[in-house]
Amino acid sequence: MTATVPALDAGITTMTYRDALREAMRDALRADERVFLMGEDVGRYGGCFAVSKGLLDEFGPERIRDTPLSESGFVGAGIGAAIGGMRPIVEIMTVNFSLLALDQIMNNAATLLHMSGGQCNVPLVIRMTTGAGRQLAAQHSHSLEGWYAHIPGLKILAPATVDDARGMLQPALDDPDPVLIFEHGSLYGMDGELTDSWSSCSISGAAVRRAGTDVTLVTYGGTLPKTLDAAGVLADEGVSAEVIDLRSLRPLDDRTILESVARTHRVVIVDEGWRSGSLSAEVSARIMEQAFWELDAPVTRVCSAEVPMPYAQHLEQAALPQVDRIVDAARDVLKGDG
Amino acid sequence: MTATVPALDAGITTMTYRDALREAMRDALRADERVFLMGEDVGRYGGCFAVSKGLLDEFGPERIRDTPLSESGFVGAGIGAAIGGMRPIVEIMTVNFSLLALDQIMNNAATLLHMSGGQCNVPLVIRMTTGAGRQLAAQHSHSLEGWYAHIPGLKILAPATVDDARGMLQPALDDPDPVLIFEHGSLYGMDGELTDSWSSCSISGAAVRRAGTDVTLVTYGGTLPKTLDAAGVLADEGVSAEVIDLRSLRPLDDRTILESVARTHRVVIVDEGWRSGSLSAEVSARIMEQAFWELDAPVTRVCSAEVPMPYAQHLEQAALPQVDRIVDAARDVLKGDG
Amino acid sequence: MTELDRTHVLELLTDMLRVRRFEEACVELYSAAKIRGFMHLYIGEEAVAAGALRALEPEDAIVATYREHGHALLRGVPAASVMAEMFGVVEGCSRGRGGSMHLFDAATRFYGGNAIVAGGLPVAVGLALADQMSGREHVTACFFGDGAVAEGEFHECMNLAALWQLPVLFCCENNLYAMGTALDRSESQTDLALKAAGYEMTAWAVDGMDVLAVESAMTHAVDAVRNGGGPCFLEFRTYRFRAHSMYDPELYRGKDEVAAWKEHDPIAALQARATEEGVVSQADVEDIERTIADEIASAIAFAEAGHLEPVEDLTRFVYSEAVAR
Amino acid sequence: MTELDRTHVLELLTDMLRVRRFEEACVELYSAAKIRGFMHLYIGEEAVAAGALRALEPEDAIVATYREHGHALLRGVPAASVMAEMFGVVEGCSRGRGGSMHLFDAATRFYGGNAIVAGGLPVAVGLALADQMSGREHVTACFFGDGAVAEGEFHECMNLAALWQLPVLFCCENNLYAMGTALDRSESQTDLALKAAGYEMTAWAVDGMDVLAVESAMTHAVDAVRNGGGPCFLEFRTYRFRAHSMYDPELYRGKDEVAAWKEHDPIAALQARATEEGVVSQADVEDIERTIADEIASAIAFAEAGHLEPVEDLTRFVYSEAVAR
Ligand SMILES: Cc1ncc(C[n+]2csc(CCOP(=O)(O)OP(=O)(O)O)c2C)c(N)n1
Ligand SMILES: Cc1ncc(C[n+]2csc(CCOP(=O)(O)OP(=O)(O)O)c2C)c(N)n1
Ligand SMILES: [Mg+2]
Ligand SMILES: [Mg+2]
Repeated sequence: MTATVPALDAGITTMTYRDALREAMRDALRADERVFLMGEDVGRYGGCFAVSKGLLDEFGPERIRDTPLSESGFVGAGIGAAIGGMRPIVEIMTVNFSLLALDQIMNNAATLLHMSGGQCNVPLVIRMTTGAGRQLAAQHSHSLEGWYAHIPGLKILAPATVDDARGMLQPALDDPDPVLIFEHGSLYGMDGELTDSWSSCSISGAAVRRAGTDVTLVTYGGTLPKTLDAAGVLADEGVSAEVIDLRSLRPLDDRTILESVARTHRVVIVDEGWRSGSLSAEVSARIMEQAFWELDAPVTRVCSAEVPMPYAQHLEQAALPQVDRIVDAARDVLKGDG
Repeated sequence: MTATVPALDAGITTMTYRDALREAMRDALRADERVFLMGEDVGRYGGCFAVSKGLLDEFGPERIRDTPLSESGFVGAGIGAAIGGMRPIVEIMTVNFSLLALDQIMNNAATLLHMSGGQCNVPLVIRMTTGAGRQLAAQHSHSLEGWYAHIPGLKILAPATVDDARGMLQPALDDPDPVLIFEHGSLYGMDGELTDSWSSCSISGAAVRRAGTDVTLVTYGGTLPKTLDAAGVLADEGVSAEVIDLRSLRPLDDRTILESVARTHRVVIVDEGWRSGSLSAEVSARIMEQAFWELDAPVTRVCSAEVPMPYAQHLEQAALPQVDRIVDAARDVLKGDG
Repeated sequence: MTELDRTHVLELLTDMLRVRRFEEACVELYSAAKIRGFMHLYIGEEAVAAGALRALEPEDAIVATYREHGHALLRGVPAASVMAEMFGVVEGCSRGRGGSMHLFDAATRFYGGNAIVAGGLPVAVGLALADQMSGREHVTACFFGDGAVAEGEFHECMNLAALWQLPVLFCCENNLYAMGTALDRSESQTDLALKAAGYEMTAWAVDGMDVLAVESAMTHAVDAVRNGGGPCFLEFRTYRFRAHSMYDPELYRGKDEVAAWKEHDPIAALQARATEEGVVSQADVEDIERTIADEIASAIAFAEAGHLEPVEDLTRFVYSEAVAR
Repeated sequence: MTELDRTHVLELLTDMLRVRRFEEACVELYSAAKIRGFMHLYIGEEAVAAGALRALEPEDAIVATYREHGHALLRGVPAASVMAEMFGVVEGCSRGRGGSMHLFDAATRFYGGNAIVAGGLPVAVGLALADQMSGREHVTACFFGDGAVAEGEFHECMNLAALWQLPVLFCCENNLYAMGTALDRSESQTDLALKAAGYEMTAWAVDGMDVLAVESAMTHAVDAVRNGGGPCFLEFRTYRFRAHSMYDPELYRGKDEVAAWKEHDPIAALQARATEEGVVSQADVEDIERTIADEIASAIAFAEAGHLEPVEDLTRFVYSEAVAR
């Protein structure tokens, strides 16, 4: 179920990740009147990160609905509205504030279908910004998508390209169950090519963003650009690194990972989450379980330091995964035959 | 830093896990007037699981403080009271409701010390019941201690014996930083020996609960009894299984695990959490990173099925780790030389 | 006091007695370990569900708590499938996956069965939002206890409902205790209707032990909400005769207090008044009891004959089956 | 209106001008990328912190939000260490780990600097609980905005404080907007003092643009709280002259509205009245401005000369250093 990598001959337009997200919402709002966007400052303010800018004028305050600061209340309202037949897109300003709505997400959105014996599915989409890197300090820099990927009943997406930012929303809305979309704050301004393939976007598979034969670099979201840069640096050293973008954090696409391991026999996982208990641990454990005998070296991880994110730029950058650390890790697994 | 296993000649008394927890609180309340217990129904009701039963009579409603149903409010109040010089023990009735207080735990308790540049430590102890097995269904059966073990700034304990139930509270209260104690609901009624060693209880290390040479079974909390039973079954088959009780989920005691792996070269991790993204993944990833070349077979995991816990007894039991599944997993890793 | 109508009284008595006898049977079945987990009895509070649900239309929605046996039965969920649910068999209204705390029936828009205190309120607000945005004149009735009022979610939902003028009816079952915590140890403002009015919504308190008072208050409120008057809040003052759950030693209240409230048993009260006014006879009640006894007996038989869901189906309904996993 | 006292006026003017000029300097430093991250300006709201903090004693505690430069400065945190903090150097009041949103100073019991809306309220309630249980007659002043009132934590904390009669003073800085969301699109009840009174605590609204009104209201409230009267709630009606943060295009309000409010600039207002009454001269103000300019200049110089914490120390302060890791 590997998602196809854009065909090179596909028609090309360039836009930012932010604009791609907005266009996706515009299409969905035009196509289905059950769809509406609800969240803090999505309307008159134009969206905390300007993602929904302009939508209020086109769709009005009913469908581009500003909410009070009541994360648990309006996320739960999105759940109820979904059960009531709507197709809500709930925006939580950032993952940091999603903790206030976690009870609703875990105990209602993810649970109602099973608890009701299959009667109450929740066709809800929740979008939120995640990640660090902009000196927003300890309360505004979390990467908790790995936590959400632990919850049965949810599907977790992490668009890392303009195509995925443009394409993932519609299949997420078409899904009968709750889908959470994590947008890394450092990607909004990223310019990228929009290929024709976005419209056939799959939300169930990982993507090989760069083919390689010597080592597999597994990542997702905000660390994809850094990982691709690292692959470039390695290429200059004659090392052929394959880069896998998980895209879907739940379910995880084991097959794409295992096929790559069968090619390279060496793996580095890059994850902006705090190392202990991050998604990278699950990926490592699955490779252990399903490809142990394929490995020529232990799987290693490049994650964030286990510290509340400091404000000072040099400390924050030191805490986050960086190109050089990814390159070093790859070099180590390459000489890691012990 | 392995915690010492009780000496066999130590003076023995028998009590339940529940009584051990209560006696620990009673001692702490008597020894230090800054200590108080706060939570839902800890006083007049006698504690949802009768852990605090009788304490109200001895210490009064100020120090055995019933709170309204306001998890975020009273957990945050515990944080403030700790900064203000008290030594609060906050009881969250169950981990399921702790989601409502997670913002306070993550963004304040775990973060204030670092965010303030070392000025505001939070000497707070939070106790809560965790786990499934009593047919309480999807909203009352979570095992989320692995999530809390992801948070820098917290220490996470999982007492699984009467000694630890009796001994872990005081060192937790003496710790200048927030400590969370997870009590598995199925252990409260467990009778056990209280040895003299409880009073010298360490909260930083794992314990080898049963020595063995063929395979290492790593677990903690509610699955320790099942894992010890599995080791017994294996012994009857001539398999010598070593059982490690993590005791502290953050920080993890890598050394005790690695020393055991060096002896057995085979590992099964038993964790009641949902498999994907559970603590078992982190333990597996660490063994991958630090003991890959020691392994004679891939590390495997026995976890809970990835489903909101069903009410029906046969389905719930099928979802949870069981002795036979642990035994089977051990047998598999033993023939796992591929 | 207006005169009583015979058929009306017989219906109300039947509704309340069905719930009472059903739960009395549940107690025995719990002791016999046929029913497990947490079970919360509504005994003493029957007038609230009986009076309130009569005022709702089939297209209206209901969100309740873990103390919802009565609401489910009176909404029309068959006693057999409720009992089967508590037995954990696949014939149950939630296929045995929910149990006593999670009774669901989408067909009657009965949305549970929610066991996180105040956790159902946001869902109710959302159901009402969907109705409002779709121009449907439905009402969503949300039941919760006095303890829920202290939760942040209560505050957020009251404000959202009032701010957006949503067609939701908040039904607070104030039985004076949240487990062992008395209302005055939980709320600085114990007049809950007054507290609700502070959100700029119509709110008033009703004698929850008087089924007729409940029904008429609810009828007015439902009309107001349905006609676009925005949300409403009703505080039903009632009392739980039994323990909070099957594990509660009841250290927090005196036998005398309980006994005093039992003097106001909603069923006995209505029956007494109706007999006095001569609209209902002892024989009528005996007929009702007999019918109910039969209904419950067959419900138990149905549950006993139920089937356990195959273990292979454990992970069904984690995701919808429409899409391939 | 009572006559103005010269020294008093000079102090108030100095306090407000210190905050105003300090933040004006911050704007330039932000453009120069010396200050990064989120920065929220208090410009226009200075009368609130200036009037309020004067009423507090050194042993009282303060909990503030991410819009707290003024509160920190007026609490006595040196401008130099606040500026150093925003430069991210180790000489900063939070060692450069907190930045603009997380100014801390345990010495003056200034507990931040909290960037989760309403997240500081539970901490304030706990600080007050500790004082109450220890029999200390301290007051905890908790500052937060109008937007925080919609959060569940606000509700839980108001109730806890009133229920337990805690010595906490809730200071709501109502500047009419939560980012781009106007109060009437956030609250069904826009009279926040009235809303607070619903929790059974003394509450009233004050003209937050009049530093003298703020000071006297705060003085009364602090006395009441300190003398065991339980919690108090003050709504300071004020206005933010600048954008919410440095990234806000201000699409949600008109220039005219902002201009109208600037007519009530708290600094200009006090200066005008004081000059009129002849208690303060233009020369006085020039003196003040000169002193402040010097203070800020040396604060910037101090920050510029600051040192980056060694990267090896990245993981310090995750846990206390007393215990071995
Ligand atoms: C958020 C949360 N906290 C605690 C509990 C445990 N609990 C279950 S019922 C209950 C009491 C609720 O009282 P009330 O709302 O008055 O309803 P009642 O049981 O009286 O009908 C508590 C504390 C819970 N289920 N959810
Ligand atoms: C829980 C939470 N939700 C959202 C945000 C993002 N945010 C930061 S400030 C703010 C507006 C707060 O407005 P108000 O409380 O009135 O304070 P003001 O900024 O006006 O001083 C928002 C929505 C946050 N920091 N915390
Ligand atoms: Mg109650
Ligand atoms: Mg504001």
